[in-house]
Amino acid sequence: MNLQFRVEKREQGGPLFRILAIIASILIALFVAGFLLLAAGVDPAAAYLEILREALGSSYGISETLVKTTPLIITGLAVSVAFRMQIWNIGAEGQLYMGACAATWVALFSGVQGSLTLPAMFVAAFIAGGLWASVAGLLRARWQVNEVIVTLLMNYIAILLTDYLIFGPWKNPDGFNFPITAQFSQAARFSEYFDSRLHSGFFLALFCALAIYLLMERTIWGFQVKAIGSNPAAARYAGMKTGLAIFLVLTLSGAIAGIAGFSEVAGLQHRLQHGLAPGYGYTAIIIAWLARRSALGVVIVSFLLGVLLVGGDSLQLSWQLPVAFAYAFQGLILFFLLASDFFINFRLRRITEETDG
Amino acid sequence: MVEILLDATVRAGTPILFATLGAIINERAGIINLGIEGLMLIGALSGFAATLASGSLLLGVFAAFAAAFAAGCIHAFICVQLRGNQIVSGLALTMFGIGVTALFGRGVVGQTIDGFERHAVPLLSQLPLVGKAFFQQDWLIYFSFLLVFKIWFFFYRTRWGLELRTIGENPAAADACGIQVNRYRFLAVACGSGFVGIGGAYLSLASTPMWIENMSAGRGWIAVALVIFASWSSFRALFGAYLFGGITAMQLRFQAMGTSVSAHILQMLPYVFTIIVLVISTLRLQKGASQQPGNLGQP
Amino acid sequence: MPDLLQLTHIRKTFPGVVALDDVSFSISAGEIHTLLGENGAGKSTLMNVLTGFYAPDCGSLQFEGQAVHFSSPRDSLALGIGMVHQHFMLVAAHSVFENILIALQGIPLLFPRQQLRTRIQQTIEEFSLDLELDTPVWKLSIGAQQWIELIKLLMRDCRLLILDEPTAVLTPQETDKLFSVLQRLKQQGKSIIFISHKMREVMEISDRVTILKKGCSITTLEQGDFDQHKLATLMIGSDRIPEWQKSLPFSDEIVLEIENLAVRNDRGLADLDNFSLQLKKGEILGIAGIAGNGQKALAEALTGLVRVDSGRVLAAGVDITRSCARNSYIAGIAHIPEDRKAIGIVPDLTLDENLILKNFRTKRFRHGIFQNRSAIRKNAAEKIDQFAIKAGPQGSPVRLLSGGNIQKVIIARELSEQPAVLVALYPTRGLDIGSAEYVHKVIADGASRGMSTIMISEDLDELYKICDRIAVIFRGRLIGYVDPTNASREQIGLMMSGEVPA
Amino acid sequence: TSNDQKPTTTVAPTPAKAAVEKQIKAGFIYVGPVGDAGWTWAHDQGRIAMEKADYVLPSTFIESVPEGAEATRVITGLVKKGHNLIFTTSFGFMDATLDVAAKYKDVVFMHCSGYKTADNVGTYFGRMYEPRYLSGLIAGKMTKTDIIGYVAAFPIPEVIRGINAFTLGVRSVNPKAKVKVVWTQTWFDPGVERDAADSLLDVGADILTMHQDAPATLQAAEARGAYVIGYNSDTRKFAPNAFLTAPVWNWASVYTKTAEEVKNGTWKSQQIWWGMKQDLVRLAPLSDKVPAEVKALVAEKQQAIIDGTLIPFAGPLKDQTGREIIGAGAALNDGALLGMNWFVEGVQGTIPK
Ligand SMILES: Nc1ncnc2c1ncn2[C@@H]1O[C@H](COP(=O)(O)OP(=O)(O)OP(=O)(O)O)[C@@H](O)[C@H]1O
Ligand SMILES: Nc1ncnc2c1ncn2[C@@H]1O[C@H](COP(=O)(O)OP(=O)(O)OP(=O)(O)O)[C@@H](O)[C@H]1O
Ligand SMILES: [Mg+2]
Ligand SMILES: [Mg+2]
Repeated sequence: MNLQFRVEKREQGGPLFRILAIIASILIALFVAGFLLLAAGVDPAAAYLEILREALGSSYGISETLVKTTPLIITGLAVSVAFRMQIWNIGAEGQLYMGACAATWVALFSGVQGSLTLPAMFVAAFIAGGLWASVAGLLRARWQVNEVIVTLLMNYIAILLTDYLIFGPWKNPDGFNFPITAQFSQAARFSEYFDSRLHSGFFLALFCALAIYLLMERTIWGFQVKAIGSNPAAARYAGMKTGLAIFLVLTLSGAIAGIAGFSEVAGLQHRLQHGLAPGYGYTAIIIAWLARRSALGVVIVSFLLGVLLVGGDSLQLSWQLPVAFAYAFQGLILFFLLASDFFINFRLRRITEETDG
Repeated sequence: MVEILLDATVRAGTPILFATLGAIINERAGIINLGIEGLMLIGALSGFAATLASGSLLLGVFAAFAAAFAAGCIHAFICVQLRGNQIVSGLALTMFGIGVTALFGRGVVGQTIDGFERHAVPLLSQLPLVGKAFFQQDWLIYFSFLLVFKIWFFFYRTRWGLELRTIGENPAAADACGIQVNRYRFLAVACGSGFVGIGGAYLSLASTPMWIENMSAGRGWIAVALVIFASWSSFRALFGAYLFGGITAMQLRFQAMGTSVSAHILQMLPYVFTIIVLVISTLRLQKGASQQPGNLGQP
Repeated sequence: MPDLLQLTHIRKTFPGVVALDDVSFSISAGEIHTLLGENGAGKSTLMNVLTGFYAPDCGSLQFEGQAVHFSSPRDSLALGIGMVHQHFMLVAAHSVFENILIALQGIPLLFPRQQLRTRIQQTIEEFSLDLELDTPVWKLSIGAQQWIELIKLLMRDCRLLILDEPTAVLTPQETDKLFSVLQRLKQQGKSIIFISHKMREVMEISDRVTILKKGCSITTLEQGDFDQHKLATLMIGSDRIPEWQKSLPFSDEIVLEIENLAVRNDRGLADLDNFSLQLKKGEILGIAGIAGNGQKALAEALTGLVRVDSGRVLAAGVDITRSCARNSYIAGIAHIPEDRKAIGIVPDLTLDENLILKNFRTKRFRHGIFQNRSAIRKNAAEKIDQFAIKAGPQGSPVRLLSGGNIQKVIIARELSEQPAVLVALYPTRGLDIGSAEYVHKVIADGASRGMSTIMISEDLDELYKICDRIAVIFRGRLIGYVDPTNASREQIGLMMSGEVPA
Repeated sequence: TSNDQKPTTTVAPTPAKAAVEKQIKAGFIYVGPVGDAGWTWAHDQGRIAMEKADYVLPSTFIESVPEGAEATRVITGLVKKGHNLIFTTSFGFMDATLDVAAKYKDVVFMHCSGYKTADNVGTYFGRMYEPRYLSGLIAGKMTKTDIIGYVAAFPIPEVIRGINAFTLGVRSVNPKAKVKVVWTQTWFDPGVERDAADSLLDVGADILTMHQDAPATLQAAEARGAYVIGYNSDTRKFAPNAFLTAPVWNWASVYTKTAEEVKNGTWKSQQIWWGMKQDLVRLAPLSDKVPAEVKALVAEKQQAIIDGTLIPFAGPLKDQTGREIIGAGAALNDGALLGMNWFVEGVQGTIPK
């Protein structure tokens, strides 16, 4: 007897099946990552417990998790907006930086003051992030230039541009020539809550999620985006301007990522400095993919990753594991989620055959 | 001066060249690999660690190939066998590579080895201008020249190469011709990844003989972009990688020669340039026959 | 004489579809065996099972009396079974040489280039074909591509050749050439499975005919036991066909005029070349032609989907040559596309959403920027009722509907704004007789209301049945008009191969 | 090393004022990996030396902490795990240190290289320009091409000060010599640093020095047969032939002293800026390649600096453009040194504005 498997497309599995598969793959990823931890000399069970305790075990932990979740939600939404149209925005990181730069400009150099400051910063960040992404949007819409690579490369440019500003023209004059801008005035900062670092940016993020939900699910524009994303040929046939929509969607996506930059400088840093976003734009891609189409999904997944990242810090504190370990962990989870996707969509059927010539 | 600049260009371009060649092999088989950055790191670390342990550079290069090959198998398995999303899987591979090398690299940080040394090719190294840059280099660079040619030869003059191209273009047609599509694809992704690993090893064995966390510093992404620039041809990959290396080398030399342009702005040049080149090559592709493998990215 | 290949009780299902249900079938050495059946009867699927492309759910295969099991085309190739697929298995970017090379077996890793080229060239000359080895395949016509597929099989020395609808892309003259090649192969003792919808071809070449209907093999007839009429009745069965009648004759008012239209495809070849046409109000104008002669480009140029290089399109006197898809629709041109799943619907959206795909912007379906969900639902309910669409549960994606129902969704949507012109591309392809008749009826009803239709079809019978006039297209040019009431098939056939009537 | 590998059970921090004698549980925030053979490694040597005191409990370090808002959480984490003395060893941790310090008044914070203090936040740094000046003497004496290459990270005052002091040292013995500067815009990227070093060698430099944390410049010099002066710590193993010396850090002096003060309850917020006199900065032993008379010169000048008779930034000083900054008989004050953003005469390079 000879065992063989054949792959077949599965009939629709229910959402329950889907959720079970996701949970199972996270568990398997935890299990496998356990071996990595063991290899690094760390007891996995204790480590996992520590992650949860750190991120969710105290009001401080929860507030920190929400602080971390904030930029993840916003950039996750940004990427997922483009993702709906099968457009990959790998450049949320750079767009975030540009948003932060624009917000900083308003706060420090524009002369806007008082209660108008924050709204003006918001608008500036929105526009700057959007403009930055619109370059990729234009290239993609007009000449089919691969947006993955353009957005990716523009991350490097955005970060260098930010460096240029903080090392050069925007350097704090009273800062002994160190590469940071001056601190924002009180009017350019978000309020903080519960004696923690939790700031209004979190609520801004939730608001963005709601707005994106309405835009995508309820408006005629969202309808177009859905149609183009699902079948661009049919959308074109139905008279939709796919090029324009691609341009707008990428621009919108960048604009949202720009808001994340605004939220980070207004809520946390209160100035522009190096190391603004340790890879949020990249984590956002995972978030958007995991959440598929749902804005609510983005919020949930961002929170889960927030737990992982904040809890992951404790691995460093207690076991001195490198920060990058959290990356390996995310990578593993993704691998198993990808694998589970397969078992959601397909099934293996065993074929038995008689052995003969 | 030109001679020196060319030399610096070749040395800065070589790691990217290996990575681009590896990525081309992946994409020729129809699989996009965004895990290049992670694979380079895996290659850099394992190459360095193996050389440190054994004292043999050759063993280091083999270890880099093998480790990246193994990591490439994960991507291959997900994309080929499980038909998973190639972009997400590639990103996951990059993250995994960054994380795992940071974790396991801690033991060898701060150590050093004797890296690859230059060996002049008799006669040829005396050539004006190009002699030093191309014929007074280390073995890995000579290997990269060979690889460029071999890859072209493989794709255009051997049956396997033809079969692999067929798979990348139209897997159903390949299947109908009795080609074992999945096996080929899997091998192509894994081998391509292995060459990317050698690119990483060039960093840790030749450029700067040491291991440092995240030492590839974005070169993998450049390689991903150069694949399109090279329109999937190994010779154009060589050209692209050196062009990028040249601009990188040039911006530091601008400073050394004394210019007043901000270093930050100069450092943007390679990226801006890559984008421009990408646009131009995309336009060119659309005009003529598309060189892009027809089935690229399809699960 | 023992059968070369025997299939027994084959069953093959796709999710939700039983494509083959208990099919038995056999072929002996040195015969040409025709497989006949409606669209979707399962012919291609059966052949794919036979070559190992698909694995059957149950049933068995015997080759020369030995039970065999194919897990991929490799296994069948090893036994000398080769197939020309309905959808060609060529690599467009490769040259002719590479495409043939890839199919050859036992080529060493480092192949002797020159020697192989000579061998291939010889085969090409042996069958006096006109092929240049270094041309990339995408530059070739569909007919030439078919020949490459055939050479692949010939070079491979197959014992059993399977040709899935080869003549659909050939002119009658090319068909004759193909048939003479087939006869020669038969004399060499090879077996051939031939699939076609064209009765005359079947009559001409078949030694035996097997009829497939809805995934079952009904019967196999020897030569002499069948005639065209008998085959047709067996194939179609005795389903009752709804009656329809076109009432009004069309007027002389011209609603659409095409002047010297030229369209190039993205590879720079001319799809339409100096094409002119006039459409009258209430008329059903058929476009006859062999697939790939510019029909699709014509439909897409009219509906604003491709860029027109030169020439003009006038709708009711207004120049719409460079308008986009949306404007053409607004200008009153509706379009039933060829590939309904690929461009006719957005498969992941619901039925309701697909029904408003083109007019989602109209006031009726929105409040400001927001969609008016209740109006959309109401519209869907009306359309489902009016066009007798068998819809799934509310909110499920439209891709789950059957092919016929998807076609109804498209038609319902296209006709909902009362268009002046309907461009229908193969609207009944893949539909069962009942559904096809329904489509004809809708078109005829439309004509009675004054809608003009351009009906593009390969099926001459269909054109004869419903058209007021037939225009023949060849290589992107209009060859001429014929009147279906007094033109013979032969006459149209000649025109389809490019001969301008005297 | 003695660093703690077990999860620590939380010890409530004891109030600083209450106990005169107390145990020190120190935490260190590093910007790079401890194995960088550079900045972080030097700090870690200081940490290990500090742990030798019997009132110092095993200390904790966190490496590769991103600068910016992330650091706040990591520092808070250390505090929450019961650390009562925290050293943050990079400029970018300044805001984070002050933020956390404002919440935890009982913990002592020491921030390296910053300029902001609070009641419980002090700063510390060293006058690295003193040994830089000395190393300049060696370079000035030993260069043949009169071109010396300087691979520099970022144009901040600390780095500029080092370049200027070095150049003053060079030109005090060799007025014809020029110092060429290439900015890498990174503290730590071996590839870029190597390229930068090569680019300087390509324009004729025969001696290199650097303000970088990776040893790539040393490797470049070794490979091309040039001389090199290192930085941070004694890393001659990366360039056995090329290495001449290196201005190095001896953080143990600050760390041990601070721990002792905190233990005794005598610690007060202050801005420490120590030089060779307090042994916070040193010149690594000179290699055999340095001629004897140069060695003697360096020894003499070193003593003069420690005695306060030689002040590197004493006038007359001219900037790059030849404009006089300060006349003879005067010297730059600490404020001018801390905010330095101009090059002295003899430097070839630009400071981005
Ligand atoms: N890959 C597939 N997945 C799902 N259903 C399929 C697939 N291939 C074929 N079918 C279905 O199986 C049935 C038989 O299809 P098949 O292609 O064999 O028909 P056919 O007789 O060749 O028709 P035609 O004359 O149009 O070529 C159809 O209902 C078709 O929709
Ligand atoms: N991918 C699919 N998943 C689930 N159900 C499907 C799928 N494809 C088809 N079906 C269901 O299977 C049934 C048969 O589909 P098929 O397309 O073969 O219909 P059909 O017999 O050709 O009908 P029609 O005459 O309308 O074309 C339909 O009820 C359809 O809803
Ligand atoms: Mg078929
Ligand atoms: Mg059907």
